Amino acid sequence: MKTIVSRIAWLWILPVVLVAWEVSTRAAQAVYFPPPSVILARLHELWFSGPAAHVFLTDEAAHHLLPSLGRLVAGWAGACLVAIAAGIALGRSAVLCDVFSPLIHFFRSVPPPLLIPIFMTMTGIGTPLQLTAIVFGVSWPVLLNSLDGARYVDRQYLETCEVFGISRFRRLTRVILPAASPKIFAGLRISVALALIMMILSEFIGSTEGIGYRMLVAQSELDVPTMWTAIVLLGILGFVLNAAFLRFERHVLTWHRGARKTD
Amino acid sequence: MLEISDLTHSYGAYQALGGVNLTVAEGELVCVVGPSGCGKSTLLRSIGGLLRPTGGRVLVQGRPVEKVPDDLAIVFQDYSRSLFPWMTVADNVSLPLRRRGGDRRSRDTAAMEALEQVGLPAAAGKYPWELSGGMQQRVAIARALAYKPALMLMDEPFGSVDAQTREDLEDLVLQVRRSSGMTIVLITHDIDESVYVGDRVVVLSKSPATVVGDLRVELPEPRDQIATREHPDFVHLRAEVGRLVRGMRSGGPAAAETGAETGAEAEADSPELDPATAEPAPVAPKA
Amino acid sequence: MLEISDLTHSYGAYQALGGVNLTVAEGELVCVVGPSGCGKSTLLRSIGGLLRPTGGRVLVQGRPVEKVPDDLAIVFQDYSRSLFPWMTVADNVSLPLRRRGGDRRSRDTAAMEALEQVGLPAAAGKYPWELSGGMQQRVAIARALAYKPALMLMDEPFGSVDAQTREDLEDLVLQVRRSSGMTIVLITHDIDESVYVGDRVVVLSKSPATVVGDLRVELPEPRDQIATREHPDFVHLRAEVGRLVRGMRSGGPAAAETGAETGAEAEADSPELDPATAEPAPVAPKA
Amino acid sequence: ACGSSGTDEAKPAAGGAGLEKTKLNIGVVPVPSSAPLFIAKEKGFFKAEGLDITTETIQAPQPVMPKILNGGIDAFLTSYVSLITITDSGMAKLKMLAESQQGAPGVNGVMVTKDSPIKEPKDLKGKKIAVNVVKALGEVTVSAQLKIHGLAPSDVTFVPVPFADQLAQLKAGTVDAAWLTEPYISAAQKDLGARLLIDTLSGPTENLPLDGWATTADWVTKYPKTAAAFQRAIGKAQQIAATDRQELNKVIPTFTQIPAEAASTMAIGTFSTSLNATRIQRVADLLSEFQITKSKIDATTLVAAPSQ
Amino acid sequence: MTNARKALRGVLGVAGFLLVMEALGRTGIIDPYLIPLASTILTGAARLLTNGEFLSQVGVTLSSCAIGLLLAVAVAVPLGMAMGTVPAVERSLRPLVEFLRPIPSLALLPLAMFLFLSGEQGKIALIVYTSCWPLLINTLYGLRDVDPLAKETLRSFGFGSYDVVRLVSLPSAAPFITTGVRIAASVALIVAVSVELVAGGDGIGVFVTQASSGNRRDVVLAATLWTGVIGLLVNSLLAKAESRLFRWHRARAGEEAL
Ligand SMILES: Nc1ncnc2c1ncn2[C@@H]1O[C@H](COP(=O)(O)OP(=O)(O)OP(=O)(O)O)[C@@H](O)[C@H]1O
Ligand SMILES: Nc1ncnc2c1ncn2[C@@H]1O[C@H](COP(=O)(O)OP(=O)(O)OP(=O)(O)O)[C@@H](O)[C@H]1O
Ligand SMILES: [Mg+2]
Ligand SMILES: [Mg+2]
Repeated sequence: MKTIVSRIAWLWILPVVLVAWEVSTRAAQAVYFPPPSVILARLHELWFSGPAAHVFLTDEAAHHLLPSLGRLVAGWAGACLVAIAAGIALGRSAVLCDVFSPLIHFFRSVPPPLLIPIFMTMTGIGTPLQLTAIVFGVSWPVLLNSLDGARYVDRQYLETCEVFGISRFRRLTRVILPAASPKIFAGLRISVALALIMMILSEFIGSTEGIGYRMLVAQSELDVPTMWTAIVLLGILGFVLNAAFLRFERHVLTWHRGARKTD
Repeated sequence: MLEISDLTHSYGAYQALGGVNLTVAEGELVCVVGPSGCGKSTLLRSIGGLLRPTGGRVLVQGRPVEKVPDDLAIVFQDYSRSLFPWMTVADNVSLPLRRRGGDRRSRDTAAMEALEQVGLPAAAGKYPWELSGGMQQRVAIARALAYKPALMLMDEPFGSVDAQTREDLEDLVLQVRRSSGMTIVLITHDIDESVYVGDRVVVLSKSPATVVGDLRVELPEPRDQIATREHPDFVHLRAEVGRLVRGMRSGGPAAAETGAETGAEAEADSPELDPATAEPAPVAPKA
Repeated sequence: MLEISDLTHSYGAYQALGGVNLTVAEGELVCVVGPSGCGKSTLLRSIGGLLRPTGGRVLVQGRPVEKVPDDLAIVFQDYSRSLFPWMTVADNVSLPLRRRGGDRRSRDTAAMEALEQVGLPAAAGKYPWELSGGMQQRVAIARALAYKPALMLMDEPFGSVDAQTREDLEDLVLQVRRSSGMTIVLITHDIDESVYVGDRVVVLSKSPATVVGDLRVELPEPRDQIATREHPDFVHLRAEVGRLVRGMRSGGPAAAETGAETGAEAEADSPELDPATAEPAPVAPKA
Repeated sequence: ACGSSGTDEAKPAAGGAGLEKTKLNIGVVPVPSSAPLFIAKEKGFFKAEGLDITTETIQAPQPVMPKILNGGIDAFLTSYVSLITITDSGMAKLKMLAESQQGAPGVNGVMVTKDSPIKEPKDLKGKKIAVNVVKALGEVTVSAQLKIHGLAPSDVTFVPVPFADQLAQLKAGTVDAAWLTEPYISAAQKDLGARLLIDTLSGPTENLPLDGWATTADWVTKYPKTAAAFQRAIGKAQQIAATDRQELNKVIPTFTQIPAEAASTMAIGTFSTSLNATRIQRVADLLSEFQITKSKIDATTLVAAPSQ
Repeated sequence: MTNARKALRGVLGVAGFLLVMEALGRTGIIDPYLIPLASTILTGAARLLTNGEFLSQVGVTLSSCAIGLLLAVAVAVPLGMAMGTVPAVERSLRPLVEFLRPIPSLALLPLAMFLFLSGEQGKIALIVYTSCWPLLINTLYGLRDVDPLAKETLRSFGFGSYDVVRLVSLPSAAPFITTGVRIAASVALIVAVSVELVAGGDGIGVFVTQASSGNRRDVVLAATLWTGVIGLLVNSLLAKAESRLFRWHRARAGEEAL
């Protein structure tokens, strides 16, 4: 009980920001910046005023929100698996790393909006395209962090492995992966928010549904409050996903917090 | 088991090993002593295949060391960095045992046994960072012992434990050696210890290190903390080793030639000599 | 200078310190000995304000330790982790001197001086990871010495150096103490060392640690590696400390009451006693 | 020409007197419709009016609305569809200063590949049609054409794909048809042998006004003389563009990356020299018919009457 | 010497990739109309080098990126330090940070354009906004990974928390932070180009807009290639600086092991 109260207390910044936002938008009177009360009202009307049987989701939400979320989760998970595996392989093999790093640094600097049409010619329209785009966009920070993490494993850990003839596989799973995990988790934490961004971006081109598509329509109709509901929705999603992620991380990195005496 | 000939190693411009020659027979326990920073750990790493020496040869079981030889264990000097903080103590000890085959159950039993031997049965479920320095060091020893290697390299393995635990661990090493017949190279700073546990004591000069003394220890077996240390040969040998080490430090090993007497530590420093002209001390006549 | 009363500390459910009482006068050098894992480092961290003990009080210069007391230096047991790998040895040593004010030049001179004292003038420009274990330990000592604190806490500061260097460092500590009057608490596993350098030797029981012995060392000053160690009081004291430590380890401290004799290590283990019922040993009558 | 609201006329124009504002930043889109502005610039028409013009490349007015509202951009090229949707959204009151292109055959159309099974418009039922932007000209004009063939907008799926990528998508088969404009139509014919399935500027959408130079109503009120000067300069250039294809061929490659050869062969709409509210009303009506705007916008409010 | 070998391997990797793409195109496995032949794109890219217009647009994008990245480092690293060392700051700001992070910069474009008169400033603001996050997160995680004994060492000498942060936490977390900088650098480039694509102004994105309006897909791809190459060059510069600065980090880690 007490922990719940203290947890909520830590959210003090949200009401403060909301009030400041409300006041400043009301003062500025700029059409582009509706006050949060208007946005929240629209958010409710647009997405959450559905029947109780549908967990209050409107048809609009079911049509646009759920597919987006599905792709988000699948794309993120896929990207993380691919990127961690590739990052560790490259981090542990100087040859592979030298051979592939120019290509990696090349591709991660190309703006996804320029590449999505090219993906589209291969995947067609729809979920495969969005998944590809999410995987592509999300992989880089995870890949880079895993690569660096796997590359700079304390030498003595590796020497210990060699001395005791620990097999390559165990070395990877029991030593290199945990040793790199603080850095990998940094990459994953970045990637959670990035996945949301890529989810939106991927729905800007060659898509006919999803939050991004809804945002695109709102943009071309200049339906400002709806544009803002999408932004707020993303923020809320980011907040929730991050909280879930931190729980998972706490669980996996218990040793690290103990060894590093953090919190 | 182990043949080292003309082994040299330089870190950049700095020469740490200046031509080390050493042979260790199967089942022997050789102690290496020498001044701080002389190159003992470097020598150990070369034997363990963790360092490619810049010159000379190391043969383990007749094969030149290119990579880490099979069936080897090392207790690192920097033990705290060689335990994995993400695993419990028991997992740290049992991890290498996969190599030995056997199921999980038998590995766990072997790990527990080794932890009991070093006096840490209660620490099995803890993480290394929850242990004191000496306890961590003992975990590192337990890991190496549980592994039962053919060749064990120990770099100051008892440096962080109290006197009594140290004696127990010395006896433990002797007992394990007796029962499994493993070959052991043990680096130590404690001259008494080197004489007590070693079949031979090898003395290195300051760096570039060379072997300046190689004394055979012929003390009655099995050794015993009380009886052995009271044995006149023990007292004589430790004085001799002390003199060799000391000689190295302040110059040449010439002083080692002066007769042995009890209380080596009480002896005055040997006169300053140019190490370049000094001859390596001969193997002690006692051998 | 230092007053510790009823100090307890628990790591979660595990109680490491079980009510430690200890007073150290200004300028005193107190050695703390005790079995591995008994809580010596924990005690040191509590004095240093790095750990908030779960019970009891620590006063340094009359003030309760809330944060790190002023004018303090610690030589950590895990010296290799306490040196900063991104700085040269000289920078590592001179870094704390920034707190003392003074210009760069004078800091560098002080750092070089300290490095010379520990025999490492040549290592000044190297990085810590280019040094051997013993050399790193000496750098950590040099750093603390250069800082010239009012209170110095040393956790097994000589564990990784050879016998001769160890003696030199012991003498160095004694000499610095004499010339600057600093108060020193030194943890060691070497009973001889505790008696040689200490004004008092405090013996801790196994954890939960309490003080089971507090012996005043009244050996002639200045101490001398040869003469002091041959002094009959030295031999007597080290046997006494040995017995206290040993008694702790195998159960209660009762064995400490049996008369002192030379060659304490040669003594048989005291009979197993329940530590819970055992009384702490009284302060040695010699004091 | 059509009358405009009284406020626009409030300040009597003292002919030739000093302008309220001489430095103008114009948002241009790199398409043929911007040509008159560059002609005017090149021929010194702006300078003659005392205007100093800078240009900034934009894609569409929607994303740069804040800049338009805060004065970062004075006037900009916009399609009528955007003009009307923006007005409908209530975000800003915009006014057309001058018209640019008006629809002509072959300028916009739905294309399919050479061997596509779609032979006539009604085959589009259930198909995916690529449009550059959703809820805009493409959707409206295609819907108007489909209506003739008995199809509702919901019978097809409009997929947003940038023009430049539509040809590749068409070839890859990821879309069944593409609503294209020039120069892409010519390119599709040349590269893919694509067929023009529907000319979307014919029949109900014939001669539909496409785009023009717009600004905010406030701006017109604040700078009436400047607005007039801009209109005069652009008007002259429109005249040239309307009559001299050679000039267009010359100027288009200078501000777009359309190669000179393509510029001279592609279809271009007509450049009208007047603002006609009745014509514009057709666009507004279409938009409201296909529910792209919520309300029916009165076209007369969208026009800033050109002054002499 | 090892550098030369590294570069050689990199060149081999790139050459291999190009050859495969070329072969796939030539054999018709990939329709060259959908993805033009590698050789076509390369020639196009080479031709762009003599295009003064393109070069000046590249200059614009690069300078916005550089300014944006510098500002982002100046904002995110100290903020990360504050959040990483004072738990109350971290817990308080976390909800806000986590709310803001997933908002795409493009969605905030109107806000940026509204707040900043010049398009250039708005673009830089968005670059700062977006590239802050990887920097912030990597800084936070880097601080968590600092050896507590190193911090205690400094504390034991009586240094205050500010000095501990400056003298120990920052240098130990530096390798983490530079990974963040490298991620942020490419993020900055991506944001710059994306904003230019949508909002216009000047820069590579605008050049791409112009090219695609002229149906010059070859030019678009060539410009795309150049953005990638620029990212690659920036990364190798940063990597070089990193290996210079953090020799100690590599020395401790078995970099060339395995
Ligand atoms: N961070 C920690 N978490 C949990 N338990 C700990 C922690 N640190 C120390 N301990 C426990 O507290 C006890 C005392 O530890 P401490 O490090 O003080 O021992 P010590 O006397 O210094 O031993 P040594 O001579 O081996 O260094 C040990 O049993 C250890 O397991
Ligand atoms: N990585 C390195 N780079 C450069 N020099 C090194 C490196 N490692 C060791 N040295 C140098 O080589 C010499 C021998 O080091 P080594 O660690 O072998 O000594 P040691 O005999 O084990 O000493 P100790 O008893 O203090 O552990 C030392 O002078 C040290 O400075
Ligand atoms: Mg060593
Ligand atoms: Mg300790």
